[in-house]
Amino acid sequence: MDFTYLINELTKGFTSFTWGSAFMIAVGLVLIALAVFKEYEPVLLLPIGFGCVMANLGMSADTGFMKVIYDAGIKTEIFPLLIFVGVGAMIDFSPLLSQPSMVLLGAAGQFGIYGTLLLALWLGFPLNQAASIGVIGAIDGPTAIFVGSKLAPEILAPIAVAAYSYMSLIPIIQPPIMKLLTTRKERLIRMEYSPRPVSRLTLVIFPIFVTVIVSLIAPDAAPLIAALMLGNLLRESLVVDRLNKAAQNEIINITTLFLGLAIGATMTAQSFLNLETLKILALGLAAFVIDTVAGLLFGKLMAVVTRNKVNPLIGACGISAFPMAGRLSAKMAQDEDFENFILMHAMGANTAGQLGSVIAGGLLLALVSGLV
Amino acid sequence: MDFTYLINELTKGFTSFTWGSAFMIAVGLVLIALAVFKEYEPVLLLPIGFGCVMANLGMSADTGFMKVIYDAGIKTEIFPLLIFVGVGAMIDFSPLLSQPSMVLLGAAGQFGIYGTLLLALWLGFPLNQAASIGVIGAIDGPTAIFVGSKLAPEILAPIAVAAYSYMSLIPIIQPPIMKLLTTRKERLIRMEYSPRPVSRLTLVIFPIFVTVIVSLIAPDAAPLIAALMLGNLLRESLVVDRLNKAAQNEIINITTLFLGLAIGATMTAQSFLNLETLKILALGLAAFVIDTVAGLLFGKLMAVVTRNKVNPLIGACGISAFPMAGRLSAKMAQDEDFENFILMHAMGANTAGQLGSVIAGGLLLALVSGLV
Amino acid sequence: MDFTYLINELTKGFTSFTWGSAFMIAVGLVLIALAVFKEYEPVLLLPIGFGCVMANLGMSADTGFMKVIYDAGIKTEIFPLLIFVGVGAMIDFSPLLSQPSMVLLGAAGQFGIYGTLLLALWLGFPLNQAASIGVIGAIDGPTAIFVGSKLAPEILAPIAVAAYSYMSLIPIIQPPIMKLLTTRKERLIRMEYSPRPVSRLTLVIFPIFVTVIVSLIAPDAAPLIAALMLGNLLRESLVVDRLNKAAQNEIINITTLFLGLAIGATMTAQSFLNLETLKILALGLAAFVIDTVAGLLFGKLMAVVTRNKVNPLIGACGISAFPMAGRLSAKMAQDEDFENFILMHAMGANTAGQLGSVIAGGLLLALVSGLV
Amino acid sequence: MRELMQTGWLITGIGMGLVFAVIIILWGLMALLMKLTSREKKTKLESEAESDLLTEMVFLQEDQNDLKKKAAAAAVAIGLGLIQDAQSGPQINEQNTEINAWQAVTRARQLQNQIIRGRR
Amino acid sequence: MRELMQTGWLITGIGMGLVFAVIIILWGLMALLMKLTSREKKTKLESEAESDLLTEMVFLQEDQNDLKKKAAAAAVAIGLGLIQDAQSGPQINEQNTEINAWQAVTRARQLQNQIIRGRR
Amino acid sequence: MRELMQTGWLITGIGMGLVFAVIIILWGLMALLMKLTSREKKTKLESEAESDLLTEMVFLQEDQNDLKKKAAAAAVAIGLGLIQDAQSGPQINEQNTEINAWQAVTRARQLQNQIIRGRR
Ligand code: NA
Ligand code: NA
Ligand code: NA
Repeated sequence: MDFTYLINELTKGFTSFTWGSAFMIAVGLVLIALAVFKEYEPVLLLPIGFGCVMANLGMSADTGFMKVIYDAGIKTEIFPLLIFVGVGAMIDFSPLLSQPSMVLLGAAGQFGIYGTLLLALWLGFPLNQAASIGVIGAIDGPTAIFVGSKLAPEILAPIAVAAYSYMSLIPIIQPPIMKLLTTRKERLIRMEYSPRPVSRLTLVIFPIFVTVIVSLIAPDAAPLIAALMLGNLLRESLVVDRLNKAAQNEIINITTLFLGLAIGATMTAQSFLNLETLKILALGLAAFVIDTVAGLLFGKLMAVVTRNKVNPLIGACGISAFPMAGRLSAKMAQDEDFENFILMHAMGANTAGQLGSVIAGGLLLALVSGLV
Repeated sequence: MDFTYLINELTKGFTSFTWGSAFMIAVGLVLIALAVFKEYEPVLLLPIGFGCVMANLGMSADTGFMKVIYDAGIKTEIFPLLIFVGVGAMIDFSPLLSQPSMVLLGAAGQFGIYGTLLLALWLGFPLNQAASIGVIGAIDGPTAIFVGSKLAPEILAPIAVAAYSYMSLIPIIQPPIMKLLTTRKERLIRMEYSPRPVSRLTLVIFPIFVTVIVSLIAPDAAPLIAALMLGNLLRESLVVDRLNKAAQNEIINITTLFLGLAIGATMTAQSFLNLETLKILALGLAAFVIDTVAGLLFGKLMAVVTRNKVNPLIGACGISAFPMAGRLSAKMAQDEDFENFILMHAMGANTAGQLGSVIAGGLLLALVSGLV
Repeated sequence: MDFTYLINELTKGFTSFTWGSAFMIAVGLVLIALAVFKEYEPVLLLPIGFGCVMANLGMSADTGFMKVIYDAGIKTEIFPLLIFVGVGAMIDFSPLLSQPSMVLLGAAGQFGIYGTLLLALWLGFPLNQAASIGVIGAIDGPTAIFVGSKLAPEILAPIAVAAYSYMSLIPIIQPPIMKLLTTRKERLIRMEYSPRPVSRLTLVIFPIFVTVIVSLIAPDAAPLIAALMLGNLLRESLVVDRLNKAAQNEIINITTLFLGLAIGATMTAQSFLNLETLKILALGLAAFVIDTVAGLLFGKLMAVVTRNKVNPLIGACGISAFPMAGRLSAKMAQDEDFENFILMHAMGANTAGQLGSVIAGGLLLALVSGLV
Repeated sequence: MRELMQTGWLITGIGMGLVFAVIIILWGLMALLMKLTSREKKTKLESEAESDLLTEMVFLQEDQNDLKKKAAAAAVAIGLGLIQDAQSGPQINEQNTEINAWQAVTRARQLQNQIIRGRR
Repeated sequence: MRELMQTGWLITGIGMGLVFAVIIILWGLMALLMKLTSREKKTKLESEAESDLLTEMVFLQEDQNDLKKKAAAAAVAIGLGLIQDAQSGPQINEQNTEINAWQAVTRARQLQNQIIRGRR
Repeated sequence: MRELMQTGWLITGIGMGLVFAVIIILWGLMALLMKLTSREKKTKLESEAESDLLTEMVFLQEDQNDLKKKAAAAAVAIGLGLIQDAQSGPQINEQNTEINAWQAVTRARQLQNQIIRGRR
């Protein structure tokens, strides 16, 4: 009988526990607290936080059952794609289709990706990591995880954490920028809303055409756009109610739980507690700010071009962050004038941002794979 | 910096796109249109069609995330079996149990399997492929995929597409044959329906006994019959409501979506666009016709033997294609005489066809494995 | 053409069928009958029974699709953990939190683990097998499967079958012991129930703290306790209703079905029909008895210490077997006195037993890994 | 080629022969099963109802929400007389006492279909 | 370093250029789609309702329970006037005839939000 | 053999000792937790209701169907007085003001069980 081994075995929980582990558990607890008591994106921050706690209690994504989940879902890219099938099934593109020009705002809200990439390069990150950090500026979880896990899996955890944490902080990050960059007069602009009816045929054709066009021009974005548009087709076809419900419920709920846990389980003290992580978190914030600024400036441009028929606030929805950003812009307009309802326009710009983010993420992947 | 590579990377979507890809995307769009606007088996044709579109935009089952899904579900045989668990949970065998002689029609409706096998051999297909093509005549998706993926995975896509497309066309394929082969007098035959009550004990014992007997006689059909009967036992046991609902909802819905996508993702231009595919599609149609003819002739035989107590129309339900074929026969009888209700008899023959198809598929697998 | 091979192929179902197979199929049928007609843990005994039938018809966990399921769920430890996520989401710890001293009963109810280990050693089992048999005394399916599959996968089937079968027989096993060891006067003891309100903060903090503490002291129990407490956190956080429902429905239902089938599929005649199995089944029963006796004696001790403020019957709930044991104790008390409601105290002790079982299982794993 | 066709005919003969053999065995089994259990009076409908009660008792405490839903749905359905209609699918046992009930329901559904078809 | 930054600027230029290019193509596609299908009168709401009927017919026999639930829920919702409120989300088609209806509903929700916010 | 049994007794001693140790630590933790949070007045029921409201707000636009169902179910349940009964499971907080309520409900359920058992 080997008592030394026995004692090691019985105390291994403590001997492998470090100050770093304790700190990271505290980080996990903060994420959980934000989820539970502040309701900041709880369906993601709670699993990420719990995964982080587990990772620093010996259950990291490098070993055991969490590795099984990580390998099955993140390495294969399946989890972000399944989430996109569910998200697609929840998106209504008719506000966008009835006002096609709104789609431009979805392009403007992607400047943060490249601005952050440049900042990251300037701070000394190699190109693949800089691009992965930049993709936080897509402000869309599945896109960030899909691109990040392909270009720089070693920094996937901080990227995902930044993406989801700041996304949950949108109601805190965006308003000051929106007030700073727009005048009260601009915020008071009312937008006409006499939507053209969107036929079922249009709603069915749209996701298919988008899949074909985006897959041809940005083939690296093909899986993301195909998953998103498959979900939307399930929704708009109106003939596969069972599949539509499965996408919006079972598939997205189960995947979200395990995606969150798996991301959290990569947040071990060894891999997370370093200066790079802090830099990435700072750059992520920059990405959100640059995106919002670019979106608002483009919104102001549209206001000028259309002679005040566009409220610049909806520029801030082009960043993606569907559907929070859309609601926030509408709320900001109402805070100035209780009778000013721009929600439909904001949702149009917001869904455009969703499309723009996926396209920009795919193009970035192609460009960087081509240059690294 | 390698600009040539960059340009290649950015244009790879177009350079790898061929006329064949365009044609196959059009095929995918036709399948989607049939699903959405004609409601022909939409839960399967829509995913297959979308999978076909994806396959020809670079997301085929040979690579990336679709390969992950294909390998996890089709190669392991898991998907067709899971679908059978759900189908079993949806089948009520009591119409069959209260009229056991109906089960004979489930044997007659399998001649199409062997007729098509002979035709395929005659057209020059090797035995394994001929048998796989023949199994389209099982007129049952999971059986066709299960047998086809074991005997000739290289032609699985056209087999699955034929099986599901023609199944959705049953209301167009069968009626002319039914009218041609039966007289108005025969179609007017009313069938007595005084069902003996089927006890719960019978309904519980039946799936278990079928599993044991079929597994012994046709061990290659064992997984299929076991999955089907497991689902039915979950249903009839009345004590595992949670599992029964999971089988009828979560399990079958999620599997159906991914099975369809995975099958569709094998339909690349390279593998699908050739003369063989056309032959297989033609042979598949033959299989449906031969099955229906054989079923109807056997129905007429039963009408003679029973002295016009059996309406020959229910012979057409023995082909399987549960539950469409059953409803169609009942509808045909009512079209002649509004007060003639043979739905219960038709459903009995139809569930018998389901059993017969699985048994015939398993026996075919054994015979061909033994002879190849 | 090779006729010998053909005949072999067509008769292989019968030639590989033995008296042992027939006997084991009968065992499977008995399990199914217990599930269907006696409603003894039907959601587990029905799949286990059907898996057993399948295993002895050529569909065992050693080959084909059942091996795929076994490898994906049992070898990776994922299935018991997923079930625990669902169980955790169903447990309400507030009865325990409002009467913390009840937790002691959860420790007392684990003596059966070690008593059985000693008996098994005495009967000649090697240490790893003896410990696996002992863990039947955890009286908790996922814990038994988790520990058993790590220490002695070769005897996992009888362990799981014993665990679930006896658990379903709790209403038959416990009452005579309870009557034997307690006096009528003891059973009549009424327990005060003026619960302190349990705040939401407490309910949220509790699962996290338990995860941290248990993972540090008994790291081998970490995955089990983390899964259980993750589920409970999903429940008590009140902000992730989608994930909570997914855990309580989709996740646990699907997993339960496949876990049962996979366990049943290991019950082939070769591996199950031997003297060891009989010994394990007998030892499993001993484990249940020893657990109950120890729990009741500790309950009597608490009655003495608290001067008859604790009804010893609730000691029998410390064995785990959540939630049957808790309900049974409450029922026993009411059978003596219709107005004596101790359900809340019983559920407190019962949830304590759930915690105790996981902790004891993890410690056992550590001790035996350290000594083998 | 000729040999292959011969093999094909052989497979067809053995295959269809075996299919009929298995199906005839199933026929016998089903007839036997029905004969053996015909004494049992309890129909599926009754036992189902009873079992539902038991199930609901068992799950009373775990699935409060679910139960609540079921109860609410059932209450409404009863109130609106919907249950009668909704259960008239291919399960035959509900109607096993009178043929007229089955025929009546079937005709009603048929009429309904025609109405909807007309709309289409 | 300098070279890397140059690469970065290059990527930025090409990347944002292509994003705008793709988005402008989508704009054209969407405008074209809306133009081509504008003749079609049928709105989504109507076809949805019709399709629901058909779907329910098709699934009548498989999904009795589900149908029963839907029917019960619908009945209650109608009775309580809930459908009007529940469907007033971001789907615009319901309100496409009168702007006032949309504004009215939106304001009502806004008031409701304020009440709840006040509670918080 | 003897040595193995000795090991067994050792494992038993250490194992049960550690189980009790961990459980006693949990006891302390729980007592401490209850003490620290006892000042917080808000009970679970209240916060649950409030949170539900918030959740429904957040998901208002995504889950219209779901909301509709919930609303309908809730309406019916209230109407029929089912909510009271359905929530009377092992969650104790609803009854934390009066013991009588708990006992009354428990007795009612007990009677109900007896009735059903009688039927069986
Ligand atoms: Na963006
Ligand atoms: Na067939
Ligand atoms: Na225990």
